[in-house]
Amino acid sequence: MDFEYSDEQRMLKDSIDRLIGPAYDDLGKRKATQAQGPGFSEELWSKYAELGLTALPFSEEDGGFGGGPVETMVVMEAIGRGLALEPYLASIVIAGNLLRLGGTAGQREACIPKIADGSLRVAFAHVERQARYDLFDVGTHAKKTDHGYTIEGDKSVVLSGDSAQKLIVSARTSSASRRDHHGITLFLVDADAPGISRRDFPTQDGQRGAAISFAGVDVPESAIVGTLDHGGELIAHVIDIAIAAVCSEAVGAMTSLHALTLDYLKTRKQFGVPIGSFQVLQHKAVDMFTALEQARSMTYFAAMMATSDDPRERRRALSAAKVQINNSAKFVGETAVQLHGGIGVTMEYRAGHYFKRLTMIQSLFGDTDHHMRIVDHAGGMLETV
Amino acid sequence: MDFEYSDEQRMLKDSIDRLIGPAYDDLGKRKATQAQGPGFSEELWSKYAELGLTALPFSEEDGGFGGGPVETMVVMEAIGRGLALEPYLASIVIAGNLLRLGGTAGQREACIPKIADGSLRVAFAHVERQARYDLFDVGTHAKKTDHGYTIEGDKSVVLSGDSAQKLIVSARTSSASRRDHHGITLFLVDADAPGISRRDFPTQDGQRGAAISFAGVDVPESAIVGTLDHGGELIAHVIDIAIAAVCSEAVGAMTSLHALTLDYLKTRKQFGVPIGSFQVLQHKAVDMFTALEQARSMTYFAAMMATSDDPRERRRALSAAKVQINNSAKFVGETAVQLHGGIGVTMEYRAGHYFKRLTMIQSLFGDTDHHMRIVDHAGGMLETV
Amino acid sequence: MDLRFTPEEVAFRDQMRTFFRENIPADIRNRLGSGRHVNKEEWVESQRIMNRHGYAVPHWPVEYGGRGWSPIQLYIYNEEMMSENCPTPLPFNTHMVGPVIAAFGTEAQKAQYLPRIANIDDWWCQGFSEPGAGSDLASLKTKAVREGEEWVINGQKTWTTLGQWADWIFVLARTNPEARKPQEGISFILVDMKTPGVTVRPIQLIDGDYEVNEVWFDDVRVPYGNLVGTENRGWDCAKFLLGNERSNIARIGASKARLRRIREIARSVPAGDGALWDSEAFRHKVAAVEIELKALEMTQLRVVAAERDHGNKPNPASSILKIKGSEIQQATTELALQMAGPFALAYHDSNEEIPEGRNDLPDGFGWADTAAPEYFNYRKVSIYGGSNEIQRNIIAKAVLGF
Amino acid sequence: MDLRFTPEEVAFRDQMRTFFRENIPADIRNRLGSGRHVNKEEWVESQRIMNRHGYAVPHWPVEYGGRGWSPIQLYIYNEEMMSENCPTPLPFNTHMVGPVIAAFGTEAQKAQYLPRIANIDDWWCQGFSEPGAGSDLASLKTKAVREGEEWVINGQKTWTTLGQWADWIFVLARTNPEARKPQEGISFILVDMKTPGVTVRPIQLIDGDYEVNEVWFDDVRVPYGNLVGTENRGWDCAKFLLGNERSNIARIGASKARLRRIREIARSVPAGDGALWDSEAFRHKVAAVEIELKALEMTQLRVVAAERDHGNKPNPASSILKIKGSEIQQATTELALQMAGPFALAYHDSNEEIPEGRNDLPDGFGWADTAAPEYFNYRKVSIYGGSNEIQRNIIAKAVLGF
Repeated sequence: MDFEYSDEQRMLKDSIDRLIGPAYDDLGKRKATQAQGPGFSEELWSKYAELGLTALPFSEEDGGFGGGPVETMVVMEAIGRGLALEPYLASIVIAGNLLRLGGTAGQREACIPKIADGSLRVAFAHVERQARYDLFDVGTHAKKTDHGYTIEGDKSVVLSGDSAQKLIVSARTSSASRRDHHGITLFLVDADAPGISRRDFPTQDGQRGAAISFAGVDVPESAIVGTLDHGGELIAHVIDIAIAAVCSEAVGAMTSLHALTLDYLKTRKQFGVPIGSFQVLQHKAVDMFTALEQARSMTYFAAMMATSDDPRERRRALSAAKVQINNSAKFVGETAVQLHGGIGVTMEYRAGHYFKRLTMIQSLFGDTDHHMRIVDHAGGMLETV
Repeated sequence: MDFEYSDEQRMLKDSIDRLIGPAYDDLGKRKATQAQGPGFSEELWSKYAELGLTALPFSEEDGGFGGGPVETMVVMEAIGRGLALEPYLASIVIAGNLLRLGGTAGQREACIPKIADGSLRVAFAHVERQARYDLFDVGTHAKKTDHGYTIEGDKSVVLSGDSAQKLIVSARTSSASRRDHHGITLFLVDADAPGISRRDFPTQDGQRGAAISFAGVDVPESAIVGTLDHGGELIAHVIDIAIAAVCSEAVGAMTSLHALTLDYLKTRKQFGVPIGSFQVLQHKAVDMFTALEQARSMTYFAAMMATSDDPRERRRALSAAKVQINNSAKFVGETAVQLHGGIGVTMEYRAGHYFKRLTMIQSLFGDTDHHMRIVDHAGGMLETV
Repeated sequence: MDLRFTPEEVAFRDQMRTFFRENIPADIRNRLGSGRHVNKEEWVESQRIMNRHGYAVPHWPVEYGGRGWSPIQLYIYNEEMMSENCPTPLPFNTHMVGPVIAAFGTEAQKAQYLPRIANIDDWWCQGFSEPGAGSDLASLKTKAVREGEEWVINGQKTWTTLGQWADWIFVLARTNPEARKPQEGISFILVDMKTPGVTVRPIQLIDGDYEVNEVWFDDVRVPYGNLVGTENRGWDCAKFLLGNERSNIARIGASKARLRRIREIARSVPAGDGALWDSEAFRHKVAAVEIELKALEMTQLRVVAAERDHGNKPNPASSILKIKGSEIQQATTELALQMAGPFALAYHDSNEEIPEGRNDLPDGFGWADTAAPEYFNYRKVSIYGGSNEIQRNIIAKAVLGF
Repeated sequence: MDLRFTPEEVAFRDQMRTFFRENIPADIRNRLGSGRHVNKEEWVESQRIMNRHGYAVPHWPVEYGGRGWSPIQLYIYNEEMMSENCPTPLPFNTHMVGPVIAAFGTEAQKAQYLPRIANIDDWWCQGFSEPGAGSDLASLKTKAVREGEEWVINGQKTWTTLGQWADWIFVLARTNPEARKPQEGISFILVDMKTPGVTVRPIQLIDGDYEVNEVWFDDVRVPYGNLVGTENRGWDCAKFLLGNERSNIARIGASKARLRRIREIARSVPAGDGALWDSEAFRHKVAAVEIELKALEMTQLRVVAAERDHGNKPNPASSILKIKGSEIQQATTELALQMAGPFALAYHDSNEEIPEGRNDLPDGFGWADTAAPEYFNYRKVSIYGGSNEIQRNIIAKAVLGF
């Protein structure tokens, strides 16, 4: 057992910290970046690529770096700390891992070099209006045609789906029931293919998303990612990897938010003394620290389990991690705002931005009730690794 | 709307406070009282009778005082504050109201004067091993005979059932299902009737109870309390009255425990200052106060609704009250012990005794989950009075 | 002890409920009920309707438009108004500057200001808080110096709610820097926002909306007669005004309205085979908040009854209304946020007009739009008016005797 | 970074598990697992079995019987021991006085005491806390005055755990009342409980059992050579000893064992048509505690790994083990209490022998007997060894830099 980074991991961390750390220190510039182009810095994104971050999860044969969950953790923590706007989660962690695990040789050859050099971004068009957190609730369907498939359906809240050039879309190819985990297939399509329409929107945490409609979108057989009808397993695996990633992002955000709060408590004066001299506020800061460290521990567990070969064990572990992260993120976010007082609820100070991102992470890929149910059905946590 | 006691109620309160208030101030004497005879002070019980408390709920025609839930509240609060051991809840509130609401003229004539003068105590033998909190889960059955009924079954945790001279026992007289709310009948029997055996035990909070077996106990038709097969409604009504009563007892106990804790915080010194000078402990005391006042408010609501003619409204209100009381009692009890430190977990100081009683009240007549379910099934609290 | 409303009180409740339902336009109430903010015109419209019927300032002295209602009637009036999702009469007008002028002002001031305040002909805002002062009001630095028949005001206020819409501001300013105690030497002065030297900068809050402002005073000159009450005794006005804030601080009616909406919507939010409302876990969370709210409502009634019976000697239980009320308000926004689930993510500026066909919105759940902004915005309720930590300090001292 | 146990560590875990299962008598483990207390003889028997196999004091220096295990091995050993419901070797012997003598004692003291301590030939107890001192250890008043070759001790100790069974007590006593700081002038002295003038009074706790004691010293004379370490530097021994308490403070294995038992029993607790375990609300509460426990286990492993890699520079996360560990332990007892429901009410003295046929017990649920006493008793875990409030003060200062 070893909780320390390897030398390579530490070097990775240092260079990421140098890149992402200060990029969004200036909230005014961050706001300007949000308002233009794709809502993030394309310049910064190309630096991600220079550093190799966009190639991180892919195998070395495909031109990647063979990075695993720990390397993803390093990147996502930095993104969390830095309030970064780049679509690393959507394009690299989710779409990247879908392609890594399910992409055909042709798809990998066509996409990965471009993803790696930063010129191609892919989004995962999956969640639907009725699905809530059910990964297998897919009403969009793909009908077999002579040339391939025709996709029909509506996708809601596609993360970074506004500016991605390609989409991986989930559609039902068989099974009578809309919620069957069997019978789902993933397809790789150009985002500007005929029949696709997108409505963009900013997200509550300052990123971007889209609702995407597929109206008679024709794709060839070769567009299939993974195996026909077996997209469910692939989705589940990649969402587990994504959960580990947002756990890391949350830990990064909580780390910075806690530090910010400590700093505020120690410098802000009221009634003639630093407000951090009040025992009640100190204890709140301690409880934030406890919540943060518990979340950090569970994020290690998530990273460890995200590569598990046993899907049931993996699912239960990642669900448990998400529950812990949600609880910690809620407590740390709300308490930080409370301890800051008025300044904490303005957009002119970093605390509120961390709070908003931490809030949105709580519902990403399943809220606490959802994941409690999974842990419960899996028989609890006592006999886990 | 009026939250103040009437002059009569205030006089009642003053005399009860004088009687019960100081009776168990000395924990050593209290322990001695618990260890002998029926586990409470028979001398004090006869003073309850002199004050008219044992006649309180009965109608004036039956020789009682026609007291309602507010009068019961006054008595039970004093019992809660005073850590009193007398079986007022079991004998007067529960058995007394069963007789008041369901007793035949003959039963009332035979029992009420003796209950009123303190010479007769009645217990309600109802809860069974499998029933948990389900009021209508009655497996004990009463078979019709030529002379009346024969009762067969086992009752568990009969409050103050160890020394009561008479028992009111619930038994199934019809219906196929063990959990049907119809088909339950109540019978009044002598506790020493042939076929009855009792095993006494002290309870965790220093009172007494019994497990009682009924093996072929013959009773005449005239032993029926209430209406054949309709005991369920009577039980539900009286348990709602009992819930209001333990809410009041809990408020009494919390009031004293909070005062005790404040006193401790203000006088106990550590690191050279009263521990009450630490802001964290002050705020805990404030949160106790908040929990207590919320409980007090909800106890008024319980008292108001315990006489409601609408059983559904009554049930929902009393369940909601019990949820609030349980939450407050848990918080106030646990926090008081924590703030006291070591002394709080010893039997040599009053705080621990209040804590234990408050803990046991939380499971009396249904725990929080049980009552949440009732409130939920009734459609929540928004449209209540 | 009789814990039910009297028949007269029940009749009064029905009368209020009917009035609000029939007179305040449904589109205003729907907008507020859906967690959106009303704009200035709607707010003014609503208050003028109330004023026309004598319901804008019922708590004022009768000679200035008050109704002489009992505390219980005032409570019922307020709760029904919130429960029906009506914009409350602007508190800076009706609960702050109005009562202060009624109590401390000259007859001329009363005649000049009070009718316009009641009818919201002028929109008022509050100039109390300053940067760096937080809950420590007595440390204020804004100065007003008398020069002849004028005050010359310099300084900065912040957290000025809806100052961007205001015509007038009432300011606490230090008029005697030599006073022995920080609370002394402060005066309560009325300032027309159009006076040269007044600058307003709205601050964007984390819900994306603009609700508070910074206000600068740069050699702002107003007539000496804009002083209310005695010079250097402005603290008396401030204390009087802050004491008035208590009556509807728990906002029980507003929490009821939000819970009602959650109950209604959750039945049609898809989840698994059925609806979110099929989840016992979710329903129990809703019921748990409702139970706390019922207890708080009883607490509020105890306080109101004590006010009726004992006047100025308040029930100690009144001290918990702010803490518990804010916790419950926040809990209701958390439930709405959970209900919205993944669809809370999409952001719509709440100042934007909402299209008629809600299903046209990107996420497909129009009601989900306001879930996150409301949750974000409501973090303020445990901060403003003395944070809940400050409230606990006050209770520890004033009620528990520490 | 590799977060799994190595194959060697897994093998070691299996070895420990097998040892405890096969060597510690099942009746002792069952008794502890059912929430009952073991008696003195059972405790001694269990520790002597461990000692015979070299498992009583593996953390001691090798020359006195230690095993030279890594922090991870020690962690695994402890967790498996608790998870299998074995009585841990008496901490006053093996984690307190033993290590102090090994570190500060003379060679003669080591030879005289250490083997007997490891084999629990003498049962030791701790004489630190005093009435009125609480968490403020440095304010102690018990005095030891040197008279020739003897110490004469006067004073009172309290909260002395299991002092009623003890043969020896190690006492912190003030030996130089003139010292400048309260921590100075204190000495660490060993006292045979049979010495005239020692009086023990057991204190009944709210679980009904006797676990702590008051101990009076009335002109108690012991040899000067019973001093451990340097005269007036007893504070060094105390700090060293209290520093040793951290390793298994979270008691993760014990919480696991209790949760396992709840999962097992709840399936057969009748409720409604089925069993308590059918209630999602109850199951989710259990799972929620298990998730917190899993996080704490990972935290503990981080701390243990850091101890291995960085020795004395502890991971800041170690500071949360006591707070979180005690909260989780208490939560498990709350779940057991809820499970017992109405049947928790009946009281059985836990010192009484429990009849074989559990269904003969008055309430009909033998397992329910211990639910309330355990819940009551476990309130202590957030109080002893520095209350959780004190722990937060320490973290605020030492970790967060306030």
